[in-house]
Amino acid sequence: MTYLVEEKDGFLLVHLEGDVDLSTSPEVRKLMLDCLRKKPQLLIDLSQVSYIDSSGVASLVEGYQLSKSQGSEFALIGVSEAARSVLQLARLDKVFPIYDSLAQRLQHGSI
Amino acid sequence: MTDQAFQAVIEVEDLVTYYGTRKILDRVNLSIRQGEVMVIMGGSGSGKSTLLRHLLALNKPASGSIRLYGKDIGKYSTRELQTLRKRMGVSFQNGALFNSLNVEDNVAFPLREHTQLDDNTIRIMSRMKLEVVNLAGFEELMPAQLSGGMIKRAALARAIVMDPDMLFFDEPSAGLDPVVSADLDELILKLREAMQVSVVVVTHELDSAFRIADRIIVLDKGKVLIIGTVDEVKNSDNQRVQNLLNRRAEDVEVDPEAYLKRLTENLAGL
Amino acid sequence: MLIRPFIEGVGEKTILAVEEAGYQFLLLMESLYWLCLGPLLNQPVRLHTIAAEMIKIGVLAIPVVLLLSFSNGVMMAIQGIVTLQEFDAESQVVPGIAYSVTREFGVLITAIVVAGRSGSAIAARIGSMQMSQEVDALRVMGIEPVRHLVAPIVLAMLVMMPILTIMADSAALIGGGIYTGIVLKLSLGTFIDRCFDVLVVYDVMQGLSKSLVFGVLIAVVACSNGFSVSGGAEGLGRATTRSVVMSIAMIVVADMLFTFFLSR
Amino acid sequence: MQETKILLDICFPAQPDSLHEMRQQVADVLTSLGLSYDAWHPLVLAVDEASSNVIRHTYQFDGNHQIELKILLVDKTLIFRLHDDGDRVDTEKIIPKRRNQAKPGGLGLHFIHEIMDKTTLIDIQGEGNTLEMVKYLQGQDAR
Repeated sequence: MTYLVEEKDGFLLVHLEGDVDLSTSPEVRKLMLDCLRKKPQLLIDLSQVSYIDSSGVASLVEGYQLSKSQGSEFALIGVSEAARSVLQLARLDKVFPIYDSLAQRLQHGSI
Repeated sequence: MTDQAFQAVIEVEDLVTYYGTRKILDRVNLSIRQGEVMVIMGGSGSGKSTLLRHLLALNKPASGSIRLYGKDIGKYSTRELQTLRKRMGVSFQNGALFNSLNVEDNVAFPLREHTQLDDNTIRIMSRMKLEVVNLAGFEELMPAQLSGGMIKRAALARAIVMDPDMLFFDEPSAGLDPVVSADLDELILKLREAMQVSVVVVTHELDSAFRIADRIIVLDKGKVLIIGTVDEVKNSDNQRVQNLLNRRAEDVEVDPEAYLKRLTENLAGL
Repeated sequence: MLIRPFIEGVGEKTILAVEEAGYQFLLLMESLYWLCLGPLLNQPVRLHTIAAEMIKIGVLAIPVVLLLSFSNGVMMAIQGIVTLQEFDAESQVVPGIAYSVTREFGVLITAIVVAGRSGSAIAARIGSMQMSQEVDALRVMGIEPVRHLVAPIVLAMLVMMPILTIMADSAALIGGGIYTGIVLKLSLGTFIDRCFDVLVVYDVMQGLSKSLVFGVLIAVVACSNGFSVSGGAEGLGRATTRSVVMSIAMIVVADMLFTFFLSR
Repeated sequence: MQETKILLDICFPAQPDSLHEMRQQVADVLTSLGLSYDAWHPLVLAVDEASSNVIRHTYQFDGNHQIELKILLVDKTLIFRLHDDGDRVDTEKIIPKRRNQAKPGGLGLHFIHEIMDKTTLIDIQGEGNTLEMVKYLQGQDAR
C-alpha cells in the first residue's frame, strides 16, 4: 500500500492506494490520527484501494469518531468497488459521509 | 370441505406475552386444523419461538388463551396435561437428545416412561421408528457421535415414537446443508401422509416453508402480519411480508449514530 | 441521594432471595410428593436412577470423607490434649472428641465434601440439560422434570448422608483414638469404650438428623441453580460455583442454628 | 459418491505481510471456477479475516508459525479449511456477538459469518485449530 497526502481547497486529502489489510492498517490508522490531530477537514480517497479488511474499516471508524468528537469533518471519497462492498457488509455505508469526489463534496456546501 | 377437515386442534386467541417488561407477542390469533402443516415464520426476535413454547404449554400467557382440543390449556389439570402431552411429539432445535443415553434408548425413553410394554416390544418399536427416519444401524451411537442431520432425525424418531396426533418442529433446517434439510422436509411430509398428524413448524427458512406448508403465519415484532396459504403469502402486497420474503433488504435498520457509538464506546483516545 | 438506590437494591435482592427460597422449598415438596405418590399414579421415581445417584453422591464420596474425617479426628486430639494439659485434664480429651465429632464435625465435614463434589456436579448436569432443552423435552413428553431429575437426588441424599456421616464419625473417632493412644498411652479399645460411655444415642441422632437436613439443602440448592441456568457456558460455570458456595454457606448457617437450639 | 477436488493446499507464514500473496492465490483459484468478482471478493475477504484472526489472537503476531489453507470443492460446495497449531480456541469465541452489537474486534467474525453459509471449528487433527468455512455455490458457475 502507498499513500499520498495533499492539501486542496481547504481540505486535507489522503489518497490511499493498494491493499489495506492487517499488514498496512496500523500505518493507515496512525496516518489518519496524525492528520486529525491538526484538526483539518479530512477526506479519505479510497478510489485506488484494491482491498480493505475489517482492521482497515476499524481504522476508518476510529478516525471518523475522533473527528466527530473534535468537531472536524471526516468523509470518504471515490470509494472503490472493493471498499464499498466491505463497507456494505459492515453496514457502515450509511454511517460514513461518502462522496464521489472532491468536486461533489465542494458542491455540497462550504466547510 | 367437510366439518371434520375444519376442526381446529389448536386455537390461539388474543395471546399476549411479556419477557420482563418487553412485549414479545401482541394479540396473536391462530387456529391449526386437524391434519394440516402450519409453518410459523418470522425473523429473529419476531416471537416465533415464544409462540411455539406457548403452544407446547411450556410458558404461561400474560393474557389471552390457548385451547388444545377445544379446552383452555390453563384449565387442564397437571395429570390431564401429561396425558395430553403423550399425544404431542416435539423435535427441538438442537434435538435435545438425552446426552447420557444412546440413540435407541433416547427413542425408547417415552415408551419406557409411559407404557408397561415388555422391553423387547419397546426396542422393536424404537427400531421401527429409527427405520422410518433412516437411522437403522445407528442404535448404539451416543448423541455426541452424530452429525447435525442425524441428531434431528433421531429427535424426530423420538417425537413420533408414541404415535402422536400433533408434531412440533423448532427450526428443523437450522444448521443443516440444503440437501439434508430438503430430505428432512420430505420426511415431515411423508409422516403427515402416513400418520395424519397436524404439524407445526417454526422456521426462518423460506425454501423449507414453501415446500412443506399448507398455511403460513408470518410474525413480525410479536404481531401477526399474515396468515394464509403459500400462494397467498407469496402474493401478499404487504410490504413487510415482501421484505421478509426478499430478505436482507430490511433485515436490520441501522441507526448510524447509535451504531458508530457502539463501535467506538470506551476506546482510548476518543 | 444514594440512599434510595441502596434501599431499592436491598429490597430487590430480598425479593429475589425469598423467591428462590420459595422455589427451592417447592422443589423439595414436589420431590417428596413424587417419591410418596408417584408409584400410585403409575409415575414412579425409577429405582435405577436412584441407585445411580446413590453411587455418585454417596459411594464415590467415601474415600474423601474418610480421609478428611480421620485427619480431623487427629487434629482435634492434638489441639484437645494441648489445651487440656494446661488444666491437667488431658484425660477429658476423650469425651471432648466424642461429643464434638458426633454432634458437629462428622456431619459438617461430610456435608461440605458432598456439597463440593455433588453440589457442583448436579448443578452442572441439570444446567447443561436445561441449556440443551433436554428439560423442556422431558416436560413436553409428559415427564415431570422434578420427578425424573430431582426426586432421585433427594432420596439418594436422604439415604446416603446419614450413612456417610456414620462413617465420618467412626473415622474421626479412630483418628482421635490413635493419636490419643500414642500420646496418653491409651489403647484404641479403651478409647472406644470410653467414647461409648459418654455418648448417648441423642448425640449421634443429633448428627444424623442434621445430615438429613444438610443433604436436602445440597440437593435443592444444586437443582434450583441448575434449572435456572441461562447464558451459555459462562452461565453454567456461574451456576455451578454458586451452587457450591450457596450450599456450604447454608449448611454452616443451618448448623449454627441447630447447635444453638439443640446443644445448650 | 461425490467427487472431492482439492483446489488449493498451501502453507504460509503467519505474518501480516504474507496475506497479500495468499489472497492472490485464493482469488486465482476462485476466478478459475468462473466466479464473478462479486462472488469471489467476499470469499477472499472471509479467508483473509480468518487468517488475520489467527495471526492476531492465536499466534499474537508471533510470525514464526505457519497457517495451512486448503480449499476443497465437493459437488457445488466450497470448503475452506484453515489450520493452525496454536492453543485451542474456545468455540464460543468464534460465534459473533448478537447482530447489531458488533464491536471493532468482532467485525471480522461478523464478515465471515455474513459471507459463509457455515463456519465451524472442527476436530480433525490432534493439535491446534481447524476452522472450516463452507459456502454453497447456488446458481453460480462452478466448473
